[in-house]
Amino acid sequence: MTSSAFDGERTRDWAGRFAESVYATEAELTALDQQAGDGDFGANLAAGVRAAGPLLDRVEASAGPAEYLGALATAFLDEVGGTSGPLFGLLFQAMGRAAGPGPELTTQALREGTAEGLAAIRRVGDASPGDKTLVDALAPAADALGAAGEAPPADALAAAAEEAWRGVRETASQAARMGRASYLGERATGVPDPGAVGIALFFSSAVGTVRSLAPRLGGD
Amino acid sequence: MTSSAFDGERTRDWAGRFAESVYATEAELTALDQQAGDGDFGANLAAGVRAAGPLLDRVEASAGPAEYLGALATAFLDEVGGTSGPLFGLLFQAMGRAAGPGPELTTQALREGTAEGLAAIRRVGDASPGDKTLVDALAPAADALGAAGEAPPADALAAAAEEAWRGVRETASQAARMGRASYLGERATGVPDPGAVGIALFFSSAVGTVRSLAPRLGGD
Amino acid sequence: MARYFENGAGQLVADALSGFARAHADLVRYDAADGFVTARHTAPARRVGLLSGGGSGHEPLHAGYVGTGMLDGACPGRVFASPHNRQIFRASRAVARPGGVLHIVKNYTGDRINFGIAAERLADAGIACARVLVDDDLATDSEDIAAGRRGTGATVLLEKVLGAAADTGMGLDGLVELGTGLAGRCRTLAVASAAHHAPATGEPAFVLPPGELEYGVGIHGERAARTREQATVGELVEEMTDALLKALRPGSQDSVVALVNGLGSVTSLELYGVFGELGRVLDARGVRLARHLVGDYVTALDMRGFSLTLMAADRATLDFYDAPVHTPALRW
Amino acid sequence: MARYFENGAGQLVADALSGFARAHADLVRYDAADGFVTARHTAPARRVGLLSGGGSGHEPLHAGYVGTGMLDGACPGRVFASPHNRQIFRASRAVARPGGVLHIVKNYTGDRINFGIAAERLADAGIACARVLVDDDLATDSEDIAAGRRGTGATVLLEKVLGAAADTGMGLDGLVELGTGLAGRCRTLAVASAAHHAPATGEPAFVLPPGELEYGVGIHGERAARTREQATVGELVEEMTDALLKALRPGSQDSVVALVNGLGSVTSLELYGVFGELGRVLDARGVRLARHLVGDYVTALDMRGFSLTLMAADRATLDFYDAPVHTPALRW
Ligand SMILES: Nc1ncnc2c1ncn2[C@@H]1O[C@H](COP(=O)(O)OP(=O)(O)O)[C@@H](O)[C@H]1O
Ligand SMILES: Nc1ncnc2c1ncn2[C@@H]1O[C@H](COP(=O)(O)OP(=O)(O)O)[C@@H](O)[C@H]1O
Ligand SMILES: [Mg+2]
Ligand SMILES: [Mg+2]
Ligand SMILES: [Mg+2]
Ligand SMILES: [Mg+2]
Repeated sequence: MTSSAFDGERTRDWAGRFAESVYATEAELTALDQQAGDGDFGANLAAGVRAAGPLLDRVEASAGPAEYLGALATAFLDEVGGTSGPLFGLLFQAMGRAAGPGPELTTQALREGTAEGLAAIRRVGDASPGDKTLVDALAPAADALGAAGEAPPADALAAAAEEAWRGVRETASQAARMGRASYLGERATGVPDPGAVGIALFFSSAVGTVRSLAPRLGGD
Repeated sequence: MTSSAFDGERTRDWAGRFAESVYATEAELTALDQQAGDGDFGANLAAGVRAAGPLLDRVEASAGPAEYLGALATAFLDEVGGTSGPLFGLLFQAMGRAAGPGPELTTQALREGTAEGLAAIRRVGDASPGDKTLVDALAPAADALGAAGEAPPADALAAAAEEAWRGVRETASQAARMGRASYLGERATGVPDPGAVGIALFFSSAVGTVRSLAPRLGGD
Repeated sequence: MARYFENGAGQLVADALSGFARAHADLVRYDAADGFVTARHTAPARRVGLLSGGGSGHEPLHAGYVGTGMLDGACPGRVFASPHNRQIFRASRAVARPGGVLHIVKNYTGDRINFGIAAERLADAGIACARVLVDDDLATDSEDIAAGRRGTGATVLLEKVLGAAADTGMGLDGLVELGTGLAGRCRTLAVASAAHHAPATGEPAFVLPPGELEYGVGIHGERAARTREQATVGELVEEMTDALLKALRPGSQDSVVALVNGLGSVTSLELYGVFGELGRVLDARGVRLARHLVGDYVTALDMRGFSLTLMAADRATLDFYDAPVHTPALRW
Repeated sequence: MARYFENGAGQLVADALSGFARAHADLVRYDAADGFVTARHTAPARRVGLLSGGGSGHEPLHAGYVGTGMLDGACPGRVFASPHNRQIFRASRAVARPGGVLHIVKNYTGDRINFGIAAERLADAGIACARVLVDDDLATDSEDIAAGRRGTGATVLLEKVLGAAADTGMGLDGLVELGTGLAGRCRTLAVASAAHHAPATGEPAFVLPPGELEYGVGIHGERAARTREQATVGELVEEMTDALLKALRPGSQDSVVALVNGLGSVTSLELYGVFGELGRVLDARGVRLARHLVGDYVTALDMRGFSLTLMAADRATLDFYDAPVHTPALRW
């Protein structure tokens, strides 16, 4: 049972664990994108958290969650090219906006921010659930937050992470209909979508560091 | 001892034997040019005698040597590209011109025609003796004809052929200074020059058909 | 790596752009900090700035088409990677005119997303912005591809026509309508007999068995959905042209503009051979070939192949096409 | 063969020329029977016809430079083979003007011989004919090569300058003097990281170990006299440029015209990178870069490499260089 207050410091730790999780699994992410895309997803995501590092360090100690989420957003929106970088940036931006100026992140703010982030990503990227993209991890995460009611934020995030991983595992059986993999027809089937994994890593990092993907991609 | 009259019919037979000699040794010529050039000499020379065939057939039975040599010249000048084709054409043209309108080819006419052909080839191609080109077979042949005095034409041609082959064998030890082989430096040394072989084949064919190069390239 | 002449991994694009900027300093300006190229001279009547961009490795696309009568600016990304939304945002601000800025975007997820995010930022900044999407690749015309057809060779033709239209003072809405309509009347097919070599390794992106062609190949080294046996260029071009005509169905008032485009290392001899065959097929089908380009216009690094683009064009389109143009890669 | 898009062995050049003729029918005429290309429009003041030619596989050389302000005609041979003397003779007759015909000949034995024989036939026919020999290849500048330096990239620059000079009504002697002088002030060096592929087999003409460059390579697939290790493009261009400058020693009144030329399948990204480095080296050496061209101008089928040509140019040469030109491959 985690303490119910999710303040600036805890948000900073969340961002720090996200970076650790990305670095730890970068090679596995690369391997996934080599099978289903062009192999640069691990590098792209790592570039994002690397760019976020100094921005997070510069946030004042007294700051609230919005400023840490904003630092992530700026890094991913402004420093990472490719497809996934700016999409992650849109999610962080929406979550930061929903967090507002207050000292704590509420379950309500998480719910709103994730929903708005999902909407922005779908507006810009035009993917529907089932198209085998990061939407297939983010949509279930948003649903879990929607169903979390008045649960403490950390519990709500743990539930969102669970659902995101379930979504990731489902992408393995989907045929890609968006992005590069779609031009190859059947060839990408069987491989989970790397972008979706990235989303699950983010929510998981709210409660702990992920050091290996294998156990989470494995069973059902 | 051959009959001393070298008339139109004998000139036609000479051209016919030259064609036979070229066809018989085409593969050997190709192999030589593969080592010292770009491998197309056999094909180029064969294209010349092939083009000459119908032109020679069309010469009237009563015609003199000049018309047969002229047919060879036209075929090589007008139908064969590359380096060697037109050079052979220049030789045949000069020999035809020197033969004049008379019914017989004299040693004097052979001497003049070969000398003029050599001069035209050197004017156009700018090669000196020792540069490892067909000049190294043609110049000794011209010298032999120059020294033939009043010998019958067939004997003079036999001597020219002997000297041409000697020249051919000397090219093997020369380093190429003209043509493509020169850009490669030492790599072409040891191989006799294919164009020089072609010249020797021509003079040899005045007295017989050459069915294989090997015995003539061998010793000294 | 051994194969590529460069100063080190990742330097290829940056060094090329600075060389390009010096080579064409009379025509373009290069903002190295923000990574975009703008035209030095544009028609005073132009009310809307035209911006394009996309991954590098497709040269002369796009920077080669910046100049009088065509693009106001271009954002080159890394090799085969979408430009960054910030790059696009800043370039858009630089080329925007009173009537706003038009994005000419090839239909790839990365490009759509980054141009899309830039557009949201431009809206925030009060700059009018609209998009023409280029999606001419017939090989990706399938129910199963929700991403839609890829954008490829038609980009050059659209940029040329839209440039001339913008020079008449046409507004954003007019340009979007013109460009979108025209994009629907363009189709492209590409084949390759050998892959490009990856700059990082110098190795081919994929290996084809001898005698096979990748049929319907893209311009990012992604393989086609199918291969086919090598055929004579006559047979191949006939098959491709008929497929394009079937998809386009040019109207009786239309003629076609053809782009015979080398993908990188196909020889000029082959491209003119392709053009000759194309001309013969169009003649036989009674389709009038009004204009044509033959050369390397939209490449995929050093891929060995070619693409055929046909655009069904009416008189007005041809007039725009014929208007003078002066850019590093296109001039008349 | 699988690699080349063609209709059959030996069809490549003929098919390309007929496609080329159709593609550029506004600028050139193609005599298919005799195998040469002539310009449709030439300056009325021109008193001497300019003819060039050589093996095919070097496109756009030479037919791409036929047109207003440049060549009156070109004779393409088979791939990498000299044109036939009859072809040259007939083309010369077709383009000769009252002042005669000038042959611009690259220094290769086959070309010299066939242009030479054609010249003897022209003299017979009473047509004045003279020759400018192009021999700019520094790699073959050696006592041991009696054949002399090969002719390569400088051909384009000479054809441009001589075309402009001919348009002023300059006579045969003046053109020979101008061209021969200029040829002496041009030098070229070429490097390759991969050979061209032979059309007949689709196989590379030679195989280089990874990480090695053929240094001083020719344009017919003949290997260079030496190889060297791959270096950064900066190091490589510096070494090449210094060698060229040492051979040229441009005078204090001179500036240089540079041609950065792709040999076939090098990318445009790399060529502009090379140009950037060249500019830096010339700046550092205090040599003024007056004009430049960057692109594929003299190729060797799909060889992966580039050549650098420098021409030391005075004011008068630059004026000729700047004069308008309109050909399939060069236009300003
Ligand atoms: N249209 C889209 N909407 C949302 N996500 C997408 C879309 N297209 C691709 N993605 C995500 O992007 C991921 C790939 O990201 P990345 O490797 O950075 O992009 P790129 O395709 O440019 O190399 C995919 O795994 C997928 O999750
Ligand atoms: N400058 C020259 N003068 C005379 N003969 C020459 C010259 N250059 C080359 N040759 C001859 O031409 C021969 C090659 O002929 P060929 O294979 O037809 O020419 P290419 O080099 O065009 O393939 C050489 O073996 C040599 O005898
Ligand atoms: Mg990727
Ligand atoms: Mg040869
Ligand atoms: Mg040859
Ligand atoms: Mg990518």
